[in-house]
Amino acid sequence: MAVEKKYRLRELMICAAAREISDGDIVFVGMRLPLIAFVLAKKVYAPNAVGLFENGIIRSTPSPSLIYTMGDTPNLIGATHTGEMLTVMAYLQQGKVSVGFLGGAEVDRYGNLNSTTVKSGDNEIRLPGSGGACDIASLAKKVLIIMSHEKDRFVKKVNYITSPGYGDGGEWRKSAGLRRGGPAAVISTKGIFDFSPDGLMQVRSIHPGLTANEVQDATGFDLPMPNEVAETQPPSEEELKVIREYDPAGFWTGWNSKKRGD
Amino acid sequence: MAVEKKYRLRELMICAAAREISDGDIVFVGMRLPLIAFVLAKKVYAPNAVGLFENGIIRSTPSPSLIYTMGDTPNLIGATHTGEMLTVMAYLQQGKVSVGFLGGAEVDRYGNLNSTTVKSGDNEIRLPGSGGACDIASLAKKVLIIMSHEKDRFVKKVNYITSPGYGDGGEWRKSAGLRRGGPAAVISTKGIFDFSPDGLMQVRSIHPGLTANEVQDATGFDLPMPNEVAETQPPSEEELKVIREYDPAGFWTGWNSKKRGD
Amino acid sequence: MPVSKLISMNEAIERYVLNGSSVAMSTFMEQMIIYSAAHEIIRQRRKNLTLIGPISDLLFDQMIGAGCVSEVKAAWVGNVMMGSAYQFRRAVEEAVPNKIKMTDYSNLTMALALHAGALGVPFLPTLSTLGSDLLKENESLKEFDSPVSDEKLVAVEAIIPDVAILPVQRCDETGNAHLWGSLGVSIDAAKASKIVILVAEEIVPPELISSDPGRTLIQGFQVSAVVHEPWACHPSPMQGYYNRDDSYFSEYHKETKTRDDFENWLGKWVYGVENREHYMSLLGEEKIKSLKIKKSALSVPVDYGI
Amino acid sequence: MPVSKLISMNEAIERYVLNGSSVAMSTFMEQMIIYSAAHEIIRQRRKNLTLIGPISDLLFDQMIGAGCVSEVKAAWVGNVMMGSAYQFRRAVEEAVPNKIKMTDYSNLTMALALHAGALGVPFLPTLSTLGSDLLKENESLKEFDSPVSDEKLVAVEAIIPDVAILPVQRCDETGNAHLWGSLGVSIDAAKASKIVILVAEEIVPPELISSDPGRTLIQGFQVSAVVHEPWACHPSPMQGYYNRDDSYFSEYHKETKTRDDFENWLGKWVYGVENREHYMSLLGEEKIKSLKIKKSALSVPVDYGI
Repeated sequence: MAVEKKYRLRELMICAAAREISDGDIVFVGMRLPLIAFVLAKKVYAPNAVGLFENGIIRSTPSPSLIYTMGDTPNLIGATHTGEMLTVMAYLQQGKVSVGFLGGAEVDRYGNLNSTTVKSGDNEIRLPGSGGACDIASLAKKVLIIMSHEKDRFVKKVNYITSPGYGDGGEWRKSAGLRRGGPAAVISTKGIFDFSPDGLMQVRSIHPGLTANEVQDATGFDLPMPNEVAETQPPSEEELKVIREYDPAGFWTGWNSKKRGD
Repeated sequence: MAVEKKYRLRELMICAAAREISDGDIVFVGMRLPLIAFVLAKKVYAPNAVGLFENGIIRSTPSPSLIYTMGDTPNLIGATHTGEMLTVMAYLQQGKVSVGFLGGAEVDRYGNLNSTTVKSGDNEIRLPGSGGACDIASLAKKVLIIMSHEKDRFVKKVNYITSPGYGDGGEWRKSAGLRRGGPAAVISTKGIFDFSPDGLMQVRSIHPGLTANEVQDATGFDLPMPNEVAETQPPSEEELKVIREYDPAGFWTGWNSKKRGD
Repeated sequence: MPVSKLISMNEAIERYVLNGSSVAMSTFMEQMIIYSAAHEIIRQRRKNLTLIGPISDLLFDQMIGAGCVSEVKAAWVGNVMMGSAYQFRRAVEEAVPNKIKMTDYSNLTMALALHAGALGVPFLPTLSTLGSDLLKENESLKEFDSPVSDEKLVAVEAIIPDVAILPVQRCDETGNAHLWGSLGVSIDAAKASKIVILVAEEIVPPELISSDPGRTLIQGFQVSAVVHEPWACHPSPMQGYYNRDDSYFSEYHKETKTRDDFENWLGKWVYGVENREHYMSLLGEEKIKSLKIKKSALSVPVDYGI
Repeated sequence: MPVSKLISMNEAIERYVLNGSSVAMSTFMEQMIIYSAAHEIIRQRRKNLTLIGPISDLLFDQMIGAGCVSEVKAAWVGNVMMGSAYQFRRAVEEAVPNKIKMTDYSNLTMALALHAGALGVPFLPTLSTLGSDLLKENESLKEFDSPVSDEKLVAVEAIIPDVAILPVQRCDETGNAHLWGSLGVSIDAAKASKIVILVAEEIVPPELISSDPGRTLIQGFQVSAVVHEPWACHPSPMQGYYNRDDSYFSEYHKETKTRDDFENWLGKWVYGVENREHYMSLLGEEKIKSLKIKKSALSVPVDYGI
């Protein structure tokens, strides 16, 4: 427990995400935490992983310096390929992408995601929209969801299905015509969750320092909980070193900001 | 008549083809005679014409030296674009191509072309096939057919429709689903032919030195003939100069070979 | 000799972007976003535009806030670094400054809609969006049965924009253009659109362009107008010329939260500006210097020799 | 460190081209036709191959004559400069040396079949081939009604070749490749195929390739094997390296008219040859010198700097 309190929640989430990437995987890299998860995976777990960026960039190495958007100039330096969006989207549609990362404003118990429009009382709040999220949810072999864990974001039923998870469970994906995929895990600010064969979200592990009740209280639906709940493995020294070297100012992780505790 | 007997039939045909290209046209350039027709048109009639080659080359200037196939290295020098076949085929499918040139082993009275398989007695002779011919016949705004004029090549009905003309006439193209195009003219070794509103081949002009009867005798179907048949305009000095400068050895035109009279 | 297509941005917008036009912009995604054209469109007070692009970053937000837009066909509208964009939200949620219709695409379906236009077919099939609410609500996405297999597919209807406005690193005066970096859906947008306006960082001799015909991803015969305007994409980056102005995005986020704030911003950075040269002088030499690329990274040439 | 994929042509064919495989070759059209691979396939006496490619020039003729082929899916099989190719004719007309099934495509429908494979969809729509006998006789072309408009269209079924064998000008040891010139359908063939074998004129350091990621049209992660074999495409040209051996095509036409003549030709130029190096020594230094490019024409670099 030497590193306890020495890491930020976002760093823990990055580590959890990176550990889901296997060597040789073709990864659809999103911005923010998944970007750093890809860097971490490349350096520690999956040296031969390939990263696809939806603007048309393919990388076999992390970008030489931190980027704020995937279109930032350092993201082209040393790239394997730079070109059209359809080139990378075609690999996704072919089924060659092992892992894609998604976030959203709302997730429901079946792993459906909403990043389009949410209700706030009588009002509707317009969010930016799908981007490539719906495509990744439809076409990647495996989807990892990264979310802030709050009661009004972990909801019974999403207001709008931007990115289909398991629909309303069972054989829903197949009957909708989706050939593969679905969410494999949710990495939230409170724990890691996976899905039952019926497509229902369940607890895999809870982050250090939290109780099962606290997690359930922050969730808008019943979370199946094993009798003995595992604790999420905290970041190792090696993992933290890689993360902090890549984002020294803590722009994405906040690790060296004054405000602690996310 | 100063240049009479001073040109080859193929040179006359090249001139007739070149005169069908208007300035600014986007031309689907085939090999052999159409290649030189494009060069001639660029230099004399249509300085802003653009040439598309189906291997993925786009040229706004003729190639600096004679080529034997469109993939020859000089065809890339000074090219406007070199890349994928689909790039040029897409322009064709969009309807941006003004003129495409076609040949074939057989043509029938409705301008249907066969370059796939012909009957010879009881046997079937296999020809190389469509290449891009079927696409040009389906998709160009206007098709020009260049053929050697023989009785067993100008036939009542082609053995196989490789490149659709007017089918069996009337509204056939429309009912087949073809949105545009069709053959505008046939430039043969004996004359120039166009098509009636019903899609039937008819005489426009006969090459110098030939009679209407000679042309009809070399044709496997009745050719509607006007009372007074025009004579094809022979090549001008300027036209011949351009042709011979581009193909000085007469590889495609045979102009300086010992054997005369095609 | 081919005729030069060089005209000013003012003239290009006046001639080709009309009230009611559908315009493909921001087709490169996060790089090479053509802000200078957006600002000129705002200054010329165009109305009822339909904006087309997968991801707009702030460009759509500015045009929507200025009242130029009645419809958006896009996959994502916001501030890529900061999240929400306030003018877009206000237009959708409160019809301020006017109501807009938002038609939601995913990135792939937007790419395919333009690819269909580029290929000259009425639609292209995809396996994406099945089971999603995009499929339910976007009328240009339609479920159908595959004619060659026992599968459900989605038909993405072709989009043929009236105009595409595309920044390029370099081109000749007739619009044969070299461009490189992440291209997003720009090449298909150029092919699909009825009118193409190029905005070039550099105008170069035709011989330079034809030294590498494999890089001429947009060909002159597709192009109606060429505008020569360096730094036209600030604050977004242009590979090989200038980097992203990161602080702009967080400042814009703060400075345009309320409608009044946005109007002030618009007065200062758009209406109060004559043209791109004037804009660059307001930006200031120090800022420009800080964004300019510091270190060249030239491609190793290839040989087209014979 | 990524693992090198360099192996010999002999090994690549032995490992990846099996009896019954479907193989995409000649995808560049008239340039960069991979004769060395065809000859190695003939030497290893593969049977029942399905050959896929829009236009084959003489490569398909040689493989058909050698008895390696049971099916051809193509738009054009012949001698581009001279017309007919005799082995192809003999196989179709007289089943010599064996019967082959010929499935006729047009260039566009072949391009779309591979593009569909590359895009991961079961088919792509086209406006071409309507009313033709290709549509009637090729079962992979199917008329259907557009789901978004009142139009007839043709569905071109996806082709997913077992193997694509593709020459490239230069690549690194893991298969990140720069290629230029007329590319035909090669990029889609690489994406659509299950196995990709690259045959490189030059093996270069990864840094050279990544100096121009826009030219890396085939990416290493798609590639199973890299063969280093200069002049692998003779007698067809490779832009920037060697020109077309025009006389070869007329001589082959004369020398392979009868079956006996072809067998002699095969003995001399394929069975009597050990590998590409041996072939080049038979070709002779003078010929090689005459075909080698005489004058470089280097592309003007672009800047990826930051």
